[in-house]
Amino acid sequence: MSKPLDFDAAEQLAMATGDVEPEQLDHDAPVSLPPPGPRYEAVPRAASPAIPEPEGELLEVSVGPHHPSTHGVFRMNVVLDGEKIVQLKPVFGYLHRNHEKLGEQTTYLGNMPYTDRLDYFCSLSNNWAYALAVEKLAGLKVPERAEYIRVITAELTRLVNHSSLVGFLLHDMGTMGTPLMYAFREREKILDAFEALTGARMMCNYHRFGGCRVDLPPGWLDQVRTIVDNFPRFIDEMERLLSENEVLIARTHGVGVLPPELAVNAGVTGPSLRASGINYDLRKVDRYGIYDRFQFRVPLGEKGDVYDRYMMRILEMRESVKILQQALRDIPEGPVIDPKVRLRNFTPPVGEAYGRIEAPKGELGFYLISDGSKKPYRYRIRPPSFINLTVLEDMCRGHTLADAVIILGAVDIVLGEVDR
Amino acid sequence: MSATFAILATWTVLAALGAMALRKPVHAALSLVGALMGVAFTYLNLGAEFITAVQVLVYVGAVAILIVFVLQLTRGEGVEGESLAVQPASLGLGIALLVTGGLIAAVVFLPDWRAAWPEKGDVALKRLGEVLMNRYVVALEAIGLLLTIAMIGAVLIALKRPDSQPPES
Amino acid sequence: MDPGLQNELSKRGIFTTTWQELLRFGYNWGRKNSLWPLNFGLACCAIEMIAASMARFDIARFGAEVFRPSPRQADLMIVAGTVTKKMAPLVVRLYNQMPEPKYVIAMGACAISGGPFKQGYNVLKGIDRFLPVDVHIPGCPPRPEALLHGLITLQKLIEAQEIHGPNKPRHLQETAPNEYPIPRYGRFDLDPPKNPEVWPGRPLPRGENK
Amino acid sequence: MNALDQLFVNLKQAIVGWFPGEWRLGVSVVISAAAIVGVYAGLFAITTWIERKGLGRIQNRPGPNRVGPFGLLQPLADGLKALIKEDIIPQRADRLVHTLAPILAVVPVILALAVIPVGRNMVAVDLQAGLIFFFAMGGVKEIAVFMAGWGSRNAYSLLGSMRAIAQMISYEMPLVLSGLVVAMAVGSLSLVDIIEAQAGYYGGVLARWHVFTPWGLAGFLLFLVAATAEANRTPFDLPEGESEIIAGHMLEYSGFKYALFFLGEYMGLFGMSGLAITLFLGGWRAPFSFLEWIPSWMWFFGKLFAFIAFFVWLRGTLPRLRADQLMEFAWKFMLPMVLLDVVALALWQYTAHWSVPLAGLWRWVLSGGLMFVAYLGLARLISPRRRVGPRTYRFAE
Repeated sequence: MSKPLDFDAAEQLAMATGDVEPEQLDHDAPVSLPPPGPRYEAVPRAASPAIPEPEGELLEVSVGPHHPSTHGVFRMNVVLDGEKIVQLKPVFGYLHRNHEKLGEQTTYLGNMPYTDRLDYFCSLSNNWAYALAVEKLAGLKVPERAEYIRVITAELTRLVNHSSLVGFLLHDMGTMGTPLMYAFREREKILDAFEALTGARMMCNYHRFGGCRVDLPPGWLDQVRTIVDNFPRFIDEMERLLSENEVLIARTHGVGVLPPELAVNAGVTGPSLRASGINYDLRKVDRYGIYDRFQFRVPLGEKGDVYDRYMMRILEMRESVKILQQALRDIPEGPVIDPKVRLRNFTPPVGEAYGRIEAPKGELGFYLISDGSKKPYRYRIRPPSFINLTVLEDMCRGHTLADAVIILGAVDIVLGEVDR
Repeated sequence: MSATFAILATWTVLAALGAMALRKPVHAALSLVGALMGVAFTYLNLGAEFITAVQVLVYVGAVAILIVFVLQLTRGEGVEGESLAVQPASLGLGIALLVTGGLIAAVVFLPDWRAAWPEKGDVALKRLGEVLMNRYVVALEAIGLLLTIAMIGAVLIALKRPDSQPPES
Repeated sequence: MDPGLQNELSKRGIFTTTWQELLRFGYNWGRKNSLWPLNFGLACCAIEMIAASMARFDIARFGAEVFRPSPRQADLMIVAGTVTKKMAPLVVRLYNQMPEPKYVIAMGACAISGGPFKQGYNVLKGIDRFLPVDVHIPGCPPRPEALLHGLITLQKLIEAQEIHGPNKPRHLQETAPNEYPIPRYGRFDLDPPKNPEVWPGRPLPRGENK
Repeated sequence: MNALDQLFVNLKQAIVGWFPGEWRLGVSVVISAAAIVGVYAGLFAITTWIERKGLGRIQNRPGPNRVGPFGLLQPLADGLKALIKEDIIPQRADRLVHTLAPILAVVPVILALAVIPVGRNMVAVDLQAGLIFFFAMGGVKEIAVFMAGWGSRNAYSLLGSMRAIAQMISYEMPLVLSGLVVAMAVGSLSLVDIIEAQAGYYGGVLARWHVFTPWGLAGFLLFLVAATAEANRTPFDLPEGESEIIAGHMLEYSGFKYALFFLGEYMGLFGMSGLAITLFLGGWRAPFSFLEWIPSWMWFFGKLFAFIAFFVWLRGTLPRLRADQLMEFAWKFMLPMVLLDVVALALWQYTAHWSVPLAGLWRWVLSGGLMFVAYLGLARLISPRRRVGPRTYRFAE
């Protein structure tokens, strides 16, 4: 897909943008089917089931956009029967920042800082996904050392995201912020490393097409090694505090069950999908970057409830630590960026590309169409938060409002990515 | 009759009137709470601490809350804004006069109603317990049984029948 | 007391004060040391706001860790993040729901001016078009230290406020409004696009003045 | 020693003595009332400071430290601010009910605090039915919560107040019953008598507190759980569950009215702690005979601070339960346990005059064993972990 095809740019563009007449397409051409694997019956989703006859009076509550546990500006219009949810309608767009439209007005390099602000917990993962898409588009090679740096930064980002998520989830359950404080203690350590590397705590803007912006500062690897070596102790601490906690178990077991069929049909990805027991991790499926060089396992849940989603995060953090240790051991010397890449006036050839990575929240993809100019003709993001959120009503129906809050918390959304 | 009693009596009567006359059901219920509290403090004024505490615990803590709950669960339709007074006013007045007259008659024609005025602080709690547990134990148990049956009945009425459940979608 | 005499006395080590001065001190001291923020985050900056309340930066030292989720109990609105045109009326409404005295901190480039998303059709170009902002904190996002600095700046502002005379703060002036009109969703933009009382509309360098 | 112990009693008598005879009763009442309001309001200020500092300790941070030494003046600043704040009554709210609610949330709690003895001869009112009076005042608080929720005309307020009332009614049952277990053992409802019944020492050293008996220990633990729920503390703080229903019935209150609710809440906490101390921990009595030289009121307030620290610790560590789990716990675990505690007490009293060898041990086995077995059985029934079993996770290579 990334290679320019052999018909001319205008026709290709027309096809890609859907401006082509339907009869021009060849319907008889053989279609390449995806390789056989586990198949799931398509389950028709009842769009809005009729509200059952209530026992008492229905109460309509608007949760958000300003509410302590909607993780930003997100609204759920909830219809309650007593405390039970009979209907839940999400309302988006309170943080719609015209990301994709701005992306089409800006140069390829100029878009990189915008991707930081997409999922503002994981700016480095977003950078990588975007860089991957552009590299596919332009056919660029990434030096060995840069690949290692990318893996290290992405896995550190995963640690930041997952530990903060566990903290926020427990905060939604009402722990007065103690686990959140512990998570942010670790986050600060990792952010210090990011700051030393990129100059910014949150909005790193570090990856470039064909490599990374600058080489590692002296002593950085040792700093990261210390963080990574101490991280399992933090996970143990969290687990001792939480995993066996009676109240946590009572609150999360059997709450917000996501059946695997529904998860697949709705396009859910990331830890939420794996909590439902489906083995799908882009690091294993695509083996993008250099992930095929590392030994790590993909944890899978059995019930698909909130507790499994919580445990997925904990277990994935342990696997990330393993990847980090291997990467920190093997990282070679060398250049960090392809010297032939001209970032300033970057002009990819005509074509289209879809680059995707396993972001902490799921499959994060960038779809780019180039018309040969300095700006992308079409710039589209596949946001994992948004797509994982589509099953919210199915998970919440029948539970109480208090459950909806933690189900939403365990989906792990960031509104910058949902609304874009 | 002391000044305290006068204040308490006025308070109780006014609150009771409010319970009847106020338009909003919740206001009426809260006014009833006020009347019950007034009665409770009258007991306290008479030195009957235990009866005071039980009056508050049972009537304010339980009965009033129950009324409030019922009002909340059946909120709306047709109750809001209507007076709770008995509709043919003459009937209500008649009942009220009958009850008041009966009470006055009972008090006045009691052989030694002056002697029945309780002395302050004379209500020994132990004595109350002994009387309840010896002389009136059968009556007490009977009331307990009755209340239990009533509660079971209420639970049975409130219990959702399996066939009336809405079909799972 | 005559300010000249007061000054003269203080030079000799005699400090004088008046009841009014004491009242002013107490009034401002209570307000400044108990700034409870509204638990309210809009976008990226909210994460740094949370980070400021976490262990390393600990906004609690200034008595400001009581993040109240209800606007009725909050004193300080930290507008942390991009205000979109869909969200702006709600931000103004939340401000209106807060009881006086109330303060606004605009945290981050987006809340000040729209920041990197300024060209977007759905992004409000600064919350000070609708609300009287006390402290602006630049940055994208500002570091938690910057937020703490902003908080201290606000405390200093409060400390210096008079409670009598013409320089009274807004909430003590009888004519000043404590509620601002909530914009509606218009056909192309918010209606009105700005509140002339807080945004007088100075001409901007490039002639853009919307 | 005795002078220090009776310092406040003598002080009050001296002040009362200055007044002419017919005034004395009135002055005495005023002094007692002022002392209760003053002391507990001061304690409220210190408690908010302890809470904020304690949470800070748990969470690796300093907590308030800018105003006064160690941030001690922080409650003063908060109080000043609350006084200054504008008082908002929502347009659609019921003005009268909305305004009365915070007052009604505080007054009964203060009345309830009046019956708790804080030292030797230091009790404002020694009611014959003090225990029942305390619980009755707790019942009035429910009305205040309802008035706050209903008067604010807000869906969240109403939800919060309904939750709060349901929770308080459910936990009042075990609370009252575990209190009555003590009343049964002592044979009096007066709190002064209950403390009197805990006089003396086992072997001349260990105090004869109720908590050192099997039924008393069980009763104390049950009372503690029910009191936590009644005082709306974590893990039972659903009525104001911030992440779900924002601030519950207090949602629409600003400024001083909100501060009053807060005051009521904390005073309720003191009341519950004070009652637990009185019923099970010997009130103002020393735990060991050799510590008797410490004044009695110091013992009471020392124990009270220990309770406050315990509640802060709970708040810093536990998540909150869900409403239906809360109810389930109240009705399926607490209530049967409390009823069994009555039986355990009966066994203990019935065997009081046994003359078998090792009678003390056998009494413990009989009475304590009953509670322990019941605990094991009921806990198995109610525990979520036992119900679902352990989880195993697969790993894909």
